[in-house]
Amino acid sequence: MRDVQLLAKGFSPGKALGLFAKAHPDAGGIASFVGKVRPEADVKVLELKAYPRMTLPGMEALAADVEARWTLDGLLIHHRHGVMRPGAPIVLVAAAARHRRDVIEAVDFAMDHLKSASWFWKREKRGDGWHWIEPREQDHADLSRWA
Amino acid sequence: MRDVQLLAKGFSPGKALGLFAKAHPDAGGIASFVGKVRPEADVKVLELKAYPRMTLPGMEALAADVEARWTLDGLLIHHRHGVMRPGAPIVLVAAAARHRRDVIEAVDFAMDHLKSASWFWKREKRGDGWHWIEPREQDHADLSRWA
Amino acid sequence: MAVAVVFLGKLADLSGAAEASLPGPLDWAGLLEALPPSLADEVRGERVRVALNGELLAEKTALRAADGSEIALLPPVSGG
Amino acid sequence: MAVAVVFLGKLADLSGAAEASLPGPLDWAGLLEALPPSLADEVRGERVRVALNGELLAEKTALRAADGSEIALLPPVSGG
Repeated sequence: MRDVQLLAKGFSPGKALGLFAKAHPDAGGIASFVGKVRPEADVKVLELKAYPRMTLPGMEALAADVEARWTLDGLLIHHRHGVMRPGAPIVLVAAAARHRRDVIEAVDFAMDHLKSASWFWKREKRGDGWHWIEPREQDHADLSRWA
Repeated sequence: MRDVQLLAKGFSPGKALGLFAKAHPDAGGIASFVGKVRPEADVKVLELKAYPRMTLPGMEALAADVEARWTLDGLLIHHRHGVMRPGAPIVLVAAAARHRRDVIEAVDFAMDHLKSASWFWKREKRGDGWHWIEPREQDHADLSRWA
Repeated sequence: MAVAVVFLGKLADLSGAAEASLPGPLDWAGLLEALPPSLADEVRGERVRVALNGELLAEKTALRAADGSEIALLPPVSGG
Repeated sequence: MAVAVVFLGKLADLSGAAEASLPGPLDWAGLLEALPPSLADEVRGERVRVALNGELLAEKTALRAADGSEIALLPPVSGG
């Protein structure tokens, strides 16, 4: 089962993960990653802009790529866009499968691609206004591990 | 915060993970793995024997090793022993930290070591009685990745 | 009918709006001419990619946008 | 007082019990003598490790178990 969602509003990763686990009672292993807005000294809110017409199809294509590389029973990718406060969940990725290594690697791969090769633009509101965030070198290095 | 438990009774990974997330509101990322008894055609129950006097200190030592290798805000390792039915949770590992790669690698490392280098002995009850499970070659291969 | 132009990321700041409507049909030269000079310079840069109706163009200068279509101007993504 | 011997994994099947109590003090030769021959053969094998009071012995033949101590006989683990 594939569950890919681009969300405009806040969501509960724990609830989504619970439903995902319930939907895959026969999977021997479930791996997950939850990413949240990190509380940083001067950051009031974070905004992720998406272009849903490309962002969502891009997430679907990523999911298809993950499913082609690993044998999974289920894959979930939920990603927020819009304005978020520190502590708010941004992304939940979960994979269910028979084998442990498949699910951990699938989540790792999906996160690396979401962080550096998906259609999101990020800006932060600090004391002195909005600032666009440039791509991080580390994210590109993470992505190149899979090439 | 380190939370290492050797559990004699059934537990809810979702509940434990929810409490772990609540305890680390400032972590940017939380990775987790849940391993359950896989439903297999002829397996009625699985038994994991522990020697708590060594099994629990071994789990604590593993947690300390993980914390030394990665910068984490929190680490959780819960592992069952005793008799379990198909579908029952065996293990939950979760890590919380500022950085995504730290938490995913920490969970990956902890699982590889729990699966092949921890003090558990496993047997299955099939139609024709109990059978002890020998170590899997794949588990040793997984472990050697970290050497 | 017209051509919708969607400005993503910081291009929206440079254009002063998230979207614009331009008379169609529109090719690459026509698009650059219709944009404010500073924005056109940015869009010309190799880091900005272009999509037509949700499909990324391999060669943005080959843009041919018919009436009713949507152009997206995509600066480097900063990640999810 | 006595020495407790804990049989882990399939060694418990071979011994017919999860634990035994043997008169102490006990060394390696004394332990092997006190076990049924088939179990002693297994325990002698290089795959079986020995712990004293929860501490793994680097060299199991150096076992010296005082009265009141606990010996654990550990076959290869099969993983969690």
